[in-house]
Amino acid sequence: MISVLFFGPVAERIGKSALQVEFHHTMSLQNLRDKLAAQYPQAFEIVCFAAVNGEHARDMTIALTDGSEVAFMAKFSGG
Amino acid sequence: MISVLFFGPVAERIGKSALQVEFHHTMSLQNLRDKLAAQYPQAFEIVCFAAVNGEHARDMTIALTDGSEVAFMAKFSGG
Amino acid sequence: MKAAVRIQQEDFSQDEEISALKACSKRMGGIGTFLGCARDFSEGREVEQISFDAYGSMALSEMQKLRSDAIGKFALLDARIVHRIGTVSGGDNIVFIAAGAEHRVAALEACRWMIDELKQRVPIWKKEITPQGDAWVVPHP
Amino acid sequence: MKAAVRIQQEDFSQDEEISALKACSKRMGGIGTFLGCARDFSEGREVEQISFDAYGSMALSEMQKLRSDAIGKFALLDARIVHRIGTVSGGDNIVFIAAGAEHRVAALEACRWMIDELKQRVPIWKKEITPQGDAWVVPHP
Repeated sequence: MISVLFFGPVAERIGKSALQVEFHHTMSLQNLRDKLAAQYPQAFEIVCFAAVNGEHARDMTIALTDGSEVAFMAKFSGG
Repeated sequence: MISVLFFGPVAERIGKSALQVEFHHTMSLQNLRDKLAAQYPQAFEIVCFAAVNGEHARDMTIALTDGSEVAFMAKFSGG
Repeated sequence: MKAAVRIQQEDFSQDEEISALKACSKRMGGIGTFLGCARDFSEGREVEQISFDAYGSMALSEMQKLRSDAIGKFALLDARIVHRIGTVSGGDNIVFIAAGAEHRVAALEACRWMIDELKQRVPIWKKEITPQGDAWVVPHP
Repeated sequence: MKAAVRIQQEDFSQDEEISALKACSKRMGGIGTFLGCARDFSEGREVEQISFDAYGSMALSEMQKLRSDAIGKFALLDARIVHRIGTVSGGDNIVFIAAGAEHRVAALEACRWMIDELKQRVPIWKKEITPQGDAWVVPHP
């Protein structure tokens, strides 16, 4: 399974702060994003960044591994 | 009389922190500086700024008035 | 002594943070700080409170990296970053950044760089609570 | 409340200064500060203490002008400047500058500008007291 986390404005649009997605072999970050964006288009309108296991992920083609923690995040507004 | 003030490194070289100089009609700041520089050449080597009555004086040609307070100062090193 | 990088609900004391920063070295000639506070008015609307959501573990590790990066980039003697979460009111402290260096230029430039980078890198979001309703803040580009 | 611009022998509290600064407005979103400290080492020599001489009345009025100039130039909500005189030891506070604005850029730029200008404009001189003797500091151009 992949744990998907949402925060702030994205969590609000999705209506929850976490989801479990079944892991598929050869699943990339982009595949996961596409799947969720189709399900929650309104939330993904404001997604700007992704993180895998707590690290910024700039390359959307990276392969995910089973048990990964992935976050799709809106533009930060801390500070 | 003109009160002349010295501070920090200038006062140390002159050996005192204040002097009284007799006021002369048409005495400019430059006249006063020249007179004191002749008397205390070593101290005036490091004089960079002058102030009249507590205000920076950039124009050395200004006329002094009796009772003025004049300071001849080294480069500042506060802060 | 408290950690140099923290995310916490409670307020902080600048005197305490600065004395912790100074503890590392007596060669520190300049300390630049930035304190971000909650404004009671934003883009024409009255703001009663600000609440925060954060990806806590990632935010903390990004702040730790940011501190190390700043120490390396500006040859700082030390640096500290504290960010509050939870809910704060107008005038309350939100974020504190301190950079200590031998000379002032490095300290002030590092401080400016750290707050700019923090806003880019650290996964924290603020929501303004106003009499007209709540709204997540959309940062200007 | 203490005056916004002061020259004093005693140390100051940043928490006190910041809360005085914030008292003027809840629209203050950013506060930049600079704290200058006595280094125990300078240009290869150990420094035991630093003592100050000042043209007190002029220094105070120049610092007051500097504060007003900064408030005007950077549209600050408030600013404070405190400079210590007398004799301080390594690690001790010397000067504190704080600039509060609606947004961070103005606050940080004003803070930088004020400390740079203070060094140019304000008649204060420091002498380093070292084991090899005392020496007035000659500022670099």
